[in-house]
Amino acid sequence: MSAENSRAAESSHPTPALYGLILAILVSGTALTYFAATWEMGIFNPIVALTIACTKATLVILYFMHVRYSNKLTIITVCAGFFWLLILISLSLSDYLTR
Amino acid sequence: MSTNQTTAPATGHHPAWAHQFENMQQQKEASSFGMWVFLLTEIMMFGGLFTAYMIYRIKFYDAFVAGSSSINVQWGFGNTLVLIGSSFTMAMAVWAAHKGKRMQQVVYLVLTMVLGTAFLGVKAVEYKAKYDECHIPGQVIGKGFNATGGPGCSGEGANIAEELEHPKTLAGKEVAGKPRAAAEQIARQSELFFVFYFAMTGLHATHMIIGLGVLAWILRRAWKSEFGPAYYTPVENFGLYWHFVDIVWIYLFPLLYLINRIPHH
Amino acid sequence: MSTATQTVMPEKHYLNEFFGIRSWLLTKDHKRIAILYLLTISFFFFLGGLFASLIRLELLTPAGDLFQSDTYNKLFTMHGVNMIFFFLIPSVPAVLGNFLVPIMVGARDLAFPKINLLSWYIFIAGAAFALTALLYGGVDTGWTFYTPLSSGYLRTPVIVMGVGILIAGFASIFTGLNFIVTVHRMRAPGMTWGRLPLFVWANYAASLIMVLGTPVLAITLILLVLERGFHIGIFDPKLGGDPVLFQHMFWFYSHPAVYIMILPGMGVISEIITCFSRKRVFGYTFIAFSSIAIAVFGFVVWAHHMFVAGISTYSAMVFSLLSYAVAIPSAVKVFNWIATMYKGSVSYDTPMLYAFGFIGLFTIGGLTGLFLAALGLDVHIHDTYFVIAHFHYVMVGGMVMAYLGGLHFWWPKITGRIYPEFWAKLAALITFIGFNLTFFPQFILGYLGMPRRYHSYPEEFQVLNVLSSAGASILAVGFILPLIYLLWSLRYGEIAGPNPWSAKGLEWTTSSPPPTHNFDVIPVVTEGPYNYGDDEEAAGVH
Amino acid sequence: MQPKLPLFPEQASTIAGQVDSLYIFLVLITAFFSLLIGALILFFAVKYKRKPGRPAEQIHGSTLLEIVWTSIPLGISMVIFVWAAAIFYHMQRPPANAMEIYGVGKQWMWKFEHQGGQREINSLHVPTGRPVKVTLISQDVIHDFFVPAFRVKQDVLPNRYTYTWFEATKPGTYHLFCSQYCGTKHSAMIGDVVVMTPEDYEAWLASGKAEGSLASSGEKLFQQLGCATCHRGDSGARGPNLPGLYGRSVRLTDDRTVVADDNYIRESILLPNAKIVSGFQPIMPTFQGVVKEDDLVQLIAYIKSLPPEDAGPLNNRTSPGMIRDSEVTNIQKQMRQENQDKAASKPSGKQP
Ligand code: HEA
Ligand code: HEA
Ligand code: HEC
Ligand code: CUA
Ligand SMILES: [Cu+2]
Repeated sequence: MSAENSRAAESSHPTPALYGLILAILVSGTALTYFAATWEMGIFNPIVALTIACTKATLVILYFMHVRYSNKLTIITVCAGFFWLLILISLSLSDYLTR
Repeated sequence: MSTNQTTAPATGHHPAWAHQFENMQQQKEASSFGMWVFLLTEIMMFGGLFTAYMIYRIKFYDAFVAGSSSINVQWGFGNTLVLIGSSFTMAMAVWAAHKGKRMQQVVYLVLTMVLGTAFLGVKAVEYKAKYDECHIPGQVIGKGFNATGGPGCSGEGANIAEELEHPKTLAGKEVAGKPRAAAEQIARQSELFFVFYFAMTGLHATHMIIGLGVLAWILRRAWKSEFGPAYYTPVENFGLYWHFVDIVWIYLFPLLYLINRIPHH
Repeated sequence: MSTATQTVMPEKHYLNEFFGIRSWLLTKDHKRIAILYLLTISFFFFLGGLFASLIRLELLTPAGDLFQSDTYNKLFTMHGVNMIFFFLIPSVPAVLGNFLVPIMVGARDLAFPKINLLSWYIFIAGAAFALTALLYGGVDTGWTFYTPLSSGYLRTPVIVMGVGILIAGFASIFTGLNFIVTVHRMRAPGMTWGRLPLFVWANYAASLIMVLGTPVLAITLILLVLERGFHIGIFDPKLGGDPVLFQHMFWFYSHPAVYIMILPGMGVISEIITCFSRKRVFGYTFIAFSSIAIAVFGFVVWAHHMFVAGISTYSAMVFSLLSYAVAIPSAVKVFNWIATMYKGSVSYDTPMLYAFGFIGLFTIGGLTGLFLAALGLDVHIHDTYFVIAHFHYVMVGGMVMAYLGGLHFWWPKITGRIYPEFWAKLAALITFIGFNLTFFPQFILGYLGMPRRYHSYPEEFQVLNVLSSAGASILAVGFILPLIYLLWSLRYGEIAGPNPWSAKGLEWTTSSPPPTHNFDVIPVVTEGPYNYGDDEEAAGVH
Repeated sequence: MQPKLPLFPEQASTIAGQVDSLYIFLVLITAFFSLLIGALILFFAVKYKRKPGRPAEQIHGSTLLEIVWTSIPLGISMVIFVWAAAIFYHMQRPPANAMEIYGVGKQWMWKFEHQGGQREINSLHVPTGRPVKVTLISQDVIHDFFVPAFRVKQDVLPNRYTYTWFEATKPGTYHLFCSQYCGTKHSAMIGDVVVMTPEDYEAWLASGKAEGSLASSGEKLFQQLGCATCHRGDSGARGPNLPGLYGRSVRLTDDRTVVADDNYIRESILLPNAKIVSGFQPIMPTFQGVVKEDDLVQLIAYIKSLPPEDAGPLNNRTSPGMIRDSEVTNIQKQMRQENQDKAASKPSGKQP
């Protein structure tokens, strides 16, 4: 197809060492979430938990799922998924939080 | 419309090459993009559940905390590690396929399978515990939902109401237990938490089971040396699916197990 | 066009290359799968039409004297479910889209032919559930399945029906997925985005909705089935659930779904108008992007179905405002079509008649959508016949007309034969008249306050109801006629030749019917779509 | 009498005229665009009918035109939006002096209760010239209160109160429809709205046999159900003192504040522990399954009828911390006992 698409796909791939590093970060992220939940932070508890979860998810998407190394279309697809999810959640909540 | 004609430039005849594609490159790109679009639908499917969860969690916060605290966080924590591990082995399997290392690929796939099965095993243990505790929503399965100490409902956290009645120390402060009426009300409402607990982990587990089935098929093909640097799209696409299921769990763990785990005695 | 008579059928094409029932049931050819879908949804259309006829029969008299009220409730539910999920949603995409999208982008097939076949089987499985529910007496939830009525109160096979729709939803997801990937990855050399036919753009936009919206319907139905099956309160207030949440989740899919039901039709109209005006389309980019805009904006207006359902005043206002945003791209399309006719060379072939019908009726239907999106006004007309009239104008007057127009337009391509022109024109005319007589009175009924889903009604509404029922009987004739003459033409129709309309577009460059792999060699595209004009004189088309 | 084929329902409320004006405006717009488009199609079809020797003239488009036909509809629709939103806003906010009527919907009938205690089934009597606020609740599924002559419609939910209001202008009898599909006899869930002059209305009220006003029935219930044991004015009360509660904002234990409206009071009775008033213990037992929707309506009417005793500081109707934690269990035991006694003496309403 168009040159732009085929360009990046093959060129670089992450190495096992990088995978190992990601694994280590993910494991420590999990531990961190757990400890964060045992800390009284009020409203920040869920925020911290979700921030860590999002970071972990992003790492998985970027490295394990190779999005970092793939074409724009894939990136747009991923972003669209989260964008639509955001529409669903935020507009539903817009009703519940203003009733 | 005037059209020039070219002859189809089929680059080599790989056995996996499907007629509708011009070449393997196009086939690979189409399959991988197809997988991503499929994952898009998955995001929205889980998204519906997350939305409903979010709304009820805001509305019945106490009940969600009570329900969440009654499930065993160790199992959930361990399972998170197991699943992350399986994601890692899966990524390695794709890497091995890409590098054409057949034996490594097979080993990593087997490891992924073992970890995935372990995850489901733990899940089964957890479900069993919930069953014994009468925490399965509705009045159809087992003895029916009962979080206020029903007969024959055993398990440490089975009686959520009683749990709530105990006075406790929260971050150093003495906090009175909930009066019976309040405790019972919250315990009853925690059924809604368990609805989401089972719906979300259940849908996730269904994905795992389907995933393991596909994995077995991939493993077979890997064993028969069907994948190599030239063609490993199925491994790669399955990897995407598997990582997605992992990501869902990354969210489920804090949302279901860790709503509020501030220690108390 | 008279040259068509001399042409002969190609020796080998997708219809005669393989024979036997197996060659159909195991086919991976997108064209054959389109035919399978055509047969299936035609069945459901007439079934739904049968229910509609019974509804109109009951409503002839104010007293509910023909059927029991439960029976009537089942009738409109089965009518709505059949028509929406088993006819209109798959209509243009799964039949015409399936047949044409690969050819139009210059591919040999869709990206995933097996998934395409699978989608048809899934559809059949869903249909089997729906028909089972029907055999067990049918369900009476209304096509909207509102809780807690559907989950806790009715004693009909709601679960079976819910599962049927759930399954059929996946068929739609797979069709959408296939289209998206095909459009992105399978375009012939030179087929840039700016050269894609507008029909492809429209189906692409509809596919986005299928892929992003349908899963939410799936999970909503799963929750509904769980609630009903296990007596757990998710939407049922008895356990603290919120029935309005069901509505949010249902409409998050079902509003965008109405654009699944119109976008592909709009694509058909763009093809027909250009061909029979022999003109390039006016404002290509604007029509193309308005499809995408409709698909995207369509996702942020869903609560306009819930203005009086107990949502907050604030969010009602937000959703109303956004509903107007989604109306603008539709307006853009309408004006561009009209402008395309300007200084064209217009002929009145049947597809063009349907296109005229579409533009007029869709305009009325769409503009009455503005009434419904208007907060203070919707309070009065919500859940009245005004809504019924609105959506039949857009769905029957719009999409069904477009579907029929498209079916006639591409019939020569699909079957290799031409339908009888006289009968076709007559049917189009009858449909137009019957349609307006059926549904125009319903606007007035609605404003007068006649609620929908009423089995009996106060006497003062009778005159308008009789008019409507009379119209429906005319409409029925208009729909049965094509069934007859299209079947007839399969055997006796004139042989069409590759391009009976002298139309532009890759689909007209192959033989009719096309060969199994569409093109002997993949074409290289060197020009935009609708390039009517430059070679017009030379080709001797008048 | 009505003409044979009317186009509008009777205009019998103050809002009806406004809604109709907006409707007519929209009809005109629709007529304009439909005729314009219909006429253009016909005109182009005839004028540019295919003729040998006159090929089509190719035009690609015009950005200017696109801008025009994007912005004109946009402008028109914004006018519609603002106009309609203004009417809606007005509809959503009952005037403070509105007379209150409670409506309960159930499969398949309507029940209304007037402040004076008059009850009616499938009919609703209202006076002209006075805003009437109808507070609605359903006992089972979702219904919808629809009076075409007033141009009002509101879904009736099973889990919380919804409201609608109108001011009738013209005596007469009008349709009341249930316009949310609610099962078998949805189309039979209809009734009459009888609009009367204020004098006739007073006479009607007087003739109706009421067992006492809503508030007074509510007061009786308040005593019977034992609410008064906790909700008292004296300093030893275990629950907050209720006079003056309605419409005030209440501070909760988690520092949120909520306005005490009908839904809040309803929730306080059915799910007392959902929102705990700051300074109190969550000891109030639930009355779910004990009080029916009709009773709730009366209780709420009673609580609303209590005048504010004095303009005390917000929420400080009794001083907080009246009960020591150690007392809680005892109180609860006592409460449960009392409730059981009561349940034994009087068969309560059906469990849902
Ligand atoms: C094909 C299906 C389809 C389509 C395309 C539409 C299009 C639109 N619909 Fe419709 N609708 C339905 C199918 C559809 N609808 C169905 C099935 C229901 C009922 C469901 C149920 O309850 O059972 C419904 C119900 C419905 C409601 C809820 C009513 C109620 O229950 O109270 C509303 C409210 O806002 C609405 C609005 C709109 C709007 C604003 C558009 C717009 O997209 C229309 C845009 C088009 C135009 C505006 C016309 C062209 C423009 C011009 C000619 C230029 C002039 C334009 C301006 C001045 C702006 N629709
Ligand atoms: C694609 C969508 C679609 C289509 C095409 C139609 C087509 C028609 N519809 Fe329907 N309709 C809906 C979608 C659709 N409808 C929906 C979603 C609802 C809401 C349901 C709900 O409230 O839940 C509804 C509701 C609805 C009502 C309101 C019922 C009520 O609220 O009480 C009415 C009433 O007049 C009606 C009439 C008609 C008529 C006369 C046609 C005509 O156009 C039909 C004409 C076709 C025929 C007449 C077929 C001809 C064939 C035969 C008669 C013979 C059959 C024989 C064989 C099987 C061989 N429809
Ligand atoms: C055991 C004592 C007790 C009984 C009996 C009781 N309540 Fe209460 N009620 C309380 C307490 C304590 C609170 C404050 C804590 C809370 O919000 O739950 C309260 C709160 C309320 C509130 C909210 C008041 C505010 O200030 O916001 C209302 C309304 C109410 N009760 C009504 C009733 C009604 C009506 C009944 C009888 C049907 C009743 N109560 C019976 C103890 C009781
Ligand atoms: Cu009650 Cu319809
Ligand atoms: Cu809509």
